[in-house]
Amino acid sequence: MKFVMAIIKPFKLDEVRNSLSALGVQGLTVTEVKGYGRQKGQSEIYRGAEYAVHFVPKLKLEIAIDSAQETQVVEAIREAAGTGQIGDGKVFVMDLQQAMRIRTGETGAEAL
Amino acid sequence: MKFVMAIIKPFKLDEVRNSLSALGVQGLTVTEVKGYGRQKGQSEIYRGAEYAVHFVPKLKLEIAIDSAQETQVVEAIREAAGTGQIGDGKVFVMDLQQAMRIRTGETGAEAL
Amino acid sequence: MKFVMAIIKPFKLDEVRNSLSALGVQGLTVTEVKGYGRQKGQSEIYRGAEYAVHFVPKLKLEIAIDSAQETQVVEAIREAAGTGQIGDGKVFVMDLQQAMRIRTGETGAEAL
Amino acid sequence: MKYSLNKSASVVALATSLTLISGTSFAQDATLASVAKETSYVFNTLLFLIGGFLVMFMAAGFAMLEAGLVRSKNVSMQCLKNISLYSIAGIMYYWIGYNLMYTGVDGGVMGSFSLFGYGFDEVGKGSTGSYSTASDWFFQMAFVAATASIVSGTVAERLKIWPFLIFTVFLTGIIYPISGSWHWGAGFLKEAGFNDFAGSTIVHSVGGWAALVGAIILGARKGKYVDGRVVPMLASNIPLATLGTFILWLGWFGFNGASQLAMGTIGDVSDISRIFANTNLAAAGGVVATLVLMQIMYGKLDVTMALNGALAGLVSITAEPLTPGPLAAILIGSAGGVIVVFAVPLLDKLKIDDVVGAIPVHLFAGIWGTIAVVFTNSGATLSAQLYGIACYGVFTVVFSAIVWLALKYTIGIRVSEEEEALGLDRSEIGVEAYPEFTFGRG
Amino acid sequence: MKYSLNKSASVVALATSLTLISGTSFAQDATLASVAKETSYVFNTLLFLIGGFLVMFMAAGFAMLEAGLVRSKNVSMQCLKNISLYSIAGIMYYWIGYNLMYTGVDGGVMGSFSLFGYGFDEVGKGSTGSYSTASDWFFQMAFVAATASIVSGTVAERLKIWPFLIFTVFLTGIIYPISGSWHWGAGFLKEAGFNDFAGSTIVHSVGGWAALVGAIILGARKGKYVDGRVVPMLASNIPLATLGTFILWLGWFGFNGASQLAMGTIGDVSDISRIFANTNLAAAGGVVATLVLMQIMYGKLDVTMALNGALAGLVSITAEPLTPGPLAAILIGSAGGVIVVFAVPLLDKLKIDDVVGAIPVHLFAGIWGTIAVVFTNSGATLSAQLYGIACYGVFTVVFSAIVWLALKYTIGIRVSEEEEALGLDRSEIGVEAYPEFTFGRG
Amino acid sequence: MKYSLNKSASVVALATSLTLISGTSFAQDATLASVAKETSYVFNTLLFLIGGFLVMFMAAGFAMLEAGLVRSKNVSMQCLKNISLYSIAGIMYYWIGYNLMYTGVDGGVMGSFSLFGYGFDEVGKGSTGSYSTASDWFFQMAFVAATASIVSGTVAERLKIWPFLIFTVFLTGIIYPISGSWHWGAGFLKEAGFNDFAGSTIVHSVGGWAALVGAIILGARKGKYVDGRVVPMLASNIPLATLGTFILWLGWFGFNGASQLAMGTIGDVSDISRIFANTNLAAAGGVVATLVLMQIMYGKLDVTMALNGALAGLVSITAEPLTPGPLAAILIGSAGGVIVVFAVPLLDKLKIDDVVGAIPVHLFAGIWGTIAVVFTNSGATLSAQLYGIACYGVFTVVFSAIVWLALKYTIGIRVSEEEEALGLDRSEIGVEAYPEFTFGRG
Ligand SMILES: Nc1ncnc2c1ncn2[C@@H]1O[C@H](COP(=O)(O)OP(=O)(O)O)[C@@H](O)[C@H]1O
Ligand SMILES: Nc1ncnc2c1ncn2[C@@H]1O[C@H](COP(=O)(O)OP(=O)(O)O)[C@@H](O)[C@H]1O
Ligand SMILES: Nc1ncnc2c1ncn2[C@@H]1O[C@H](COP(=O)(O)OP(=O)(O)O)[C@@H](O)[C@H]1O
Repeated sequence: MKFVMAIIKPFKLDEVRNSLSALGVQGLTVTEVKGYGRQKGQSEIYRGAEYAVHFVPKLKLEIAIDSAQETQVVEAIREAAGTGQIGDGKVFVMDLQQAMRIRTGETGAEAL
Repeated sequence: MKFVMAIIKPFKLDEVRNSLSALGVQGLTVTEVKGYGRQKGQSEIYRGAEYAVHFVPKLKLEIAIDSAQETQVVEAIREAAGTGQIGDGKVFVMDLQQAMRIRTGETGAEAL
Repeated sequence: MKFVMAIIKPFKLDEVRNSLSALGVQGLTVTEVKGYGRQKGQSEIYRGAEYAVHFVPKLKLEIAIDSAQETQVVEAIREAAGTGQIGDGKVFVMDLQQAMRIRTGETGAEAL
Repeated sequence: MKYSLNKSASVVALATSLTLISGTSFAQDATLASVAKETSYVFNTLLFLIGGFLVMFMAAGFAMLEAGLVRSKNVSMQCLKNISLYSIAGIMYYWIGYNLMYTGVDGGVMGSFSLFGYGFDEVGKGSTGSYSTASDWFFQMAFVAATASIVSGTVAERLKIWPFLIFTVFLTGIIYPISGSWHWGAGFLKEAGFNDFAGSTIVHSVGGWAALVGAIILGARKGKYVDGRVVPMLASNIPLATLGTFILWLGWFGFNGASQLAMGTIGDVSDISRIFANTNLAAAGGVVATLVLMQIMYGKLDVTMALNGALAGLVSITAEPLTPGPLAAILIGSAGGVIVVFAVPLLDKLKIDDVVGAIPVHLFAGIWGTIAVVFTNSGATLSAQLYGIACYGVFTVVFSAIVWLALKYTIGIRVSEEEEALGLDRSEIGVEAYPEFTFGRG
Repeated sequence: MKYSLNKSASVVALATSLTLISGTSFAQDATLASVAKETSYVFNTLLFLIGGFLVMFMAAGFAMLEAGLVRSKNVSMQCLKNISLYSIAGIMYYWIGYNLMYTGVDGGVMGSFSLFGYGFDEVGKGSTGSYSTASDWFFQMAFVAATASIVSGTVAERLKIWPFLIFTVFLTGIIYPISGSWHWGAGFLKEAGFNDFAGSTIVHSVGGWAALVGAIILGARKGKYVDGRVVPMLASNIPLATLGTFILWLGWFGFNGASQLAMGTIGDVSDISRIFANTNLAAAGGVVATLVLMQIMYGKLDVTMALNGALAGLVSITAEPLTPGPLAAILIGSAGGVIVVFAVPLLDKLKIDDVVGAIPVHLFAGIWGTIAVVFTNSGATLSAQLYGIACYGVFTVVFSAIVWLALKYTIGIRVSEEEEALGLDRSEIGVEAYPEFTFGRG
Repeated sequence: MKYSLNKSASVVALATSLTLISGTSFAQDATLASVAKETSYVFNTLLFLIGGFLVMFMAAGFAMLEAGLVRSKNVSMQCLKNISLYSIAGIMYYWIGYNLMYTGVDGGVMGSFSLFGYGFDEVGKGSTGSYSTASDWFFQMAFVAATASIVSGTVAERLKIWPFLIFTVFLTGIIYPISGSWHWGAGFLKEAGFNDFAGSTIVHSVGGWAALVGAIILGARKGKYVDGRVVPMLASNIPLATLGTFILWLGWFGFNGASQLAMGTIGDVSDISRIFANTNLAAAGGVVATLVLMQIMYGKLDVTMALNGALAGLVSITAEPLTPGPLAAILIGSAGGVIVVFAVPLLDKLKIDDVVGAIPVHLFAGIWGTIAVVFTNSGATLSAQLYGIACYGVFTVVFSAIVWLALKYTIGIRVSEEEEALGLDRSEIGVEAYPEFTFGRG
């Protein structure tokens, strides 16, 4: 199995979720994060003092999938999350050795 | 070493933490997340408009352990976090190549 | 490629970010977490009742890097995040199989 | 009034009686009369001052209500809009508004236009009337601001700051004063027999109409209505909205009570007391009505609807808080609550995006309250009420449409889609309301 | 009172004197007397109106205090309960309460029962008494609501909404009015020489008793007491609780001050001034006492205790805010603060789960304040005070136990464990208070 | 005053006239005079009571403003400091302050020193003066607290709680009362012709000077100024800060209006009305000035600056809210807004870390307002104003420097670096303000 991690722009969440469920992905986990990268936050002024915003709000999606789905899933995320603008985010894929559904104790692909 | 990631119901945190320390697990890291899965959020009404809640509050636990402990740990989580209800969550296991304690620079299992 | 995960004390964020960019790290993702470990939270009193704080606020940094950079990066984090005090945190390293930049579709090291 | 008559009557009685026995009647009369006059002058002025600071505080109520009902990324903007509009209202109403509304209307359609033409009584000397000029100005000024606050809530989360402030200039300096003159300035609607004691129409409907026009011209928030579905955009801070509602409720005692305009006699102060009690009961009726109705219709209560219900009850009783008995007050207010429960989803069906529910509360309940006058006030006629409602509606809709459209086609009124998604706090004013509570969110 | 006597005395003096020289004495007397009477009527009524809106605003204070002290998942519920109870209190007190409390008690145990029997003075005419009927009703009504607010705080985070509202109906429509009639309605406790100037017992203890009984019947929140340990459930919003406390402090000037019931003479208005000063000093004493004691006992300050200390100081002085000197007022209030510091943990030991500390603040400090009357008011006797405290305690405990139990065994009063864990905002009303600040939490 | 003369004049007229025809003149005179005197006594006292509760509520305003402008990890501390300082101020001002300020100053530099020496009028009897002693005390007490609130905002986020409370004891018990006596206590500055109607200097500058000295001795927050750059530390809760500002604005009507000190005549109540209107217009001017200036200078608005602008406008008009015409009031207030926009960054350049902007608002605008008196009040001279400003500045700087330094070198005033990083809520009082909103943050 694979563990896919995607960093996306927050307002893209619903689109990504929809296209993933279209692929039959049954579940995923979302975390609010702040991202540092090429996309710099606009520089702000607060009470007359200018300051640079280094971190930009992002959402991190974590999706455990069957290895077979890897390319489809990565591709689906790219399409749904892409705006062509800097700061669209990344997709990372790691190897997932084991998965278990707590409720049933099922393991492997059935657990996803 | 192994990197265990568990998605659980928020109110189960203390039980899980206790049974893990019982196994000698020295540390873990908790993140608030929102989960999408078979368990759907109840549909709510706000100012007369109905809407579906897709995401359910969950906690994500990350635990770096010695490979030897894997089965115990996974089992302990399953027991402590399980309610038999849909939405109990998942346990994912990945391979952990390296670990280091920042304070001392110790690496490997000593760092955990 | 490698996926480096560091748990650090919150007020160390800027120092770590600076020394990483000094190494040419182009991006990273930060998550607010709560940590359980050797460092226990001080015990507090609320309305006359004492209670132990089990979890301590931490930040989790996730950095995808080229394998070549691993030692430098880990070392840089250790130096920047270390205070010598208990609770400084950990660095974990996992194998990263694939990375993609959503905006461009670039994969591998170019995506980082 | 009756009572002051009685009083002067007795003074006269005294005068005459004394005349019979001495040449001192004048001094005598003068003394008693002056004591009585001075006392009632102080009471009347004090009424305006107390009423004025209570209504002024409503600006805080609107600010909190709106800040609580918008999403966190637009909260700073809502705070800024509210403190700015209150400030602009005060300056505009001094600059031209008060004169337009109150000087030399005599049955016409507007008062005299003169910049800074309005002056207060000289230091140490009061007015020759029965209250201080400045106290009246202060009280009336606080009403203008309320009108503008109503607008800011409806058009929240997508309207740029400067166009809003410019609209506020026109609303508080021209639209409200001119239309206000028709009734309170003793203009043609006064002569037509229109009745609006404290402003269900003059203040609340006018604000509501301006808000409605703004909402239509501006369009709904992005993502609010997607393929026929209404996507709720949740209030970010319920206790803040609750606080705002309570503050408005408090301020309403000044709003309605001090609209009696005199407190120097047993009759006046007792009428003010009736108004206080009725105002409170109407709001209570509005709340209870929404509770019951929400339970019946949806099987669940909704705190934001209960808050709107309280305000709708208050708006409903505002056109006539004096003549209803307690039970009538409860019923009039309850009807306001019912209006809210039905009107909020209705507006969504029409894709009119009213962020805080100001249109049901201020416009619809305001119309209802103005009509309801005829049930308890024998002096009011349905025709005159409808005529008045229509005049205010047409004028405000036309005039504010002109201003909104002029702004739209010149400097533009709406932020870009990205800015809207990012939130007005960061795109327009660069200060997030809760930078630490919304870690990781735009 | 003394002063009004003096005044009418002098009026009489004048009358007589004039009688000697003319037939105009009647007119003369009537005139002067009427000016004086009218003036004091306006002052008295104004006192009720100002006091009334200040006490009304306490509803916002309770709402903010409770919303700030509960966990975020129960905040919307607390807001909804507070605005609903205030509304219900007003309607019930009009519907049956006021009559039960004030009409035809004459030394008995309750007034007359009549639906909607209570009417205000006719429009334009005041009452024949020394103040407007409606102003008195408005002021008294605001007190009832306070009693219900006390209960809502203690039983927060686990009580269903409808049973609470039904309990409120009984508390505000029957329990409070009947017991209130015993003293303020000139019932048997008045005759027994019981003294409670502004309601340490009549308002605060009654609310506290009802809360205590509710807390016991309802049981503690799940997870509050685990194997002998007290698990703190932290306040979600400290500034909100602080705001609530300040608002209550403000409202208390109306609560105690306007309980003088008259402002038309030098004596009355000066007494009101004493009351204002004493009320403020007692609250200050309560705060300082908790600060010092917390530092000594725990080596750390606790803002929630300081807030409770302020309120306990206010409750303590409420039974007799007039007769104490400033120093006595500080001491009486400080004792209230001391009570809080010891009583809060004590209740936890007894596993009585009082979410906001309302029982120490309103019940215990209320009893203390009622007893403390004897130190400064020579007219009060310890026996009469204890007798009164006991009567109110027994009646309220029995009556509210009946209502709570009746509700428990019919529609049920407590939410399910899951619902409690999920939070009442989502389980009972479906609107989270801070949907964006508590990402990922129930 | 003019008016009360007129009145007594007419009373005398009556007396004489009646003397001609009967022996009843005394009774007659006494009666009319007593009615008139009693009425104005009640009005004057009522003014102090209303003004007093409005100014008292400013304590809540400061608490919310500061709680909103600090970072969330220091919010509980700010709440605790504010409710504590208000309590201490009341007790200290009763204990020694009032006497130091108002009794037996006669042209000197301080009043009499006597513990608990201050007593209120006996129960039932008023004072022999023209208002109740306790009402005056209550009103004056509320001013003292404002002075201390100013300090707490500037030195937030790094000052320990106990040193702050001890400083408050000195500020409210000694520094403010002594310096206050120079002008309001009829001390030497009164004789020197210094004019400060409601306290731009006596209250606001004094608080501002004490804050400035504190900020310098304490040093900036860690990380605020790094290698020449100013690192913004964002306000944690903008609506709370906005609410605080509105509450202060409301309270200011009592602050300035009741400083007229009398309401019993047409002249006095009309002057109070002028003051209300001017106070509101000055605040409005302050807001609008900051809006325009921020847009011009930074191309972006900043809500926190607009809030400071409102307060600066209020402080600016406080030294003379009566004599300016409306336009002058707007301009005086606007200048206050301008001061804020320039002074806030200036202080940062000087590395003086004023967390809430209290120094620009209260000190700088306070000085400006005191000077501006000469533009509209012919009785004031620039020399006398500057002399007064200097006296207050020197005294407050020296005296508070002594206290701050004494505290610094004894118990210490600043928390450790770690504690500062962790936040004062957890390090000093162990209660987080928003434990659930800042998951994972210190
Ligand atoms: N090397 C990295 N490791 C972890 N996260 C990264 C890395 N590089 C970028 N990110 C995440 O991806 C987000 C977008 O990256 P950025 O460089 O801003 O734009 P783009 O993805 O278009 O190149 C960043 O905000 C950060 O959260
Ligand atoms: N494929 C997946 N990848 C990542 N997280 C998942 C995945 N499937 C489920 N989850 C997480 O586990 C939680 C519980 O899963 P769910 O399907 O709702 O119930 P159950 O675990 O009983 O099947 C989800 O809310 C989500 O956070
Ligand atoms: N085995 C582990 N798995 C995951 N996270 C851990 C583990 N051990 C510690 N941590 C994280 O590292 C943080 C610091 O660890 P701690 O034991 O408190 O101090 P130190 O790192 O100095 O030994 C913890 O708060 C926790 O977030």
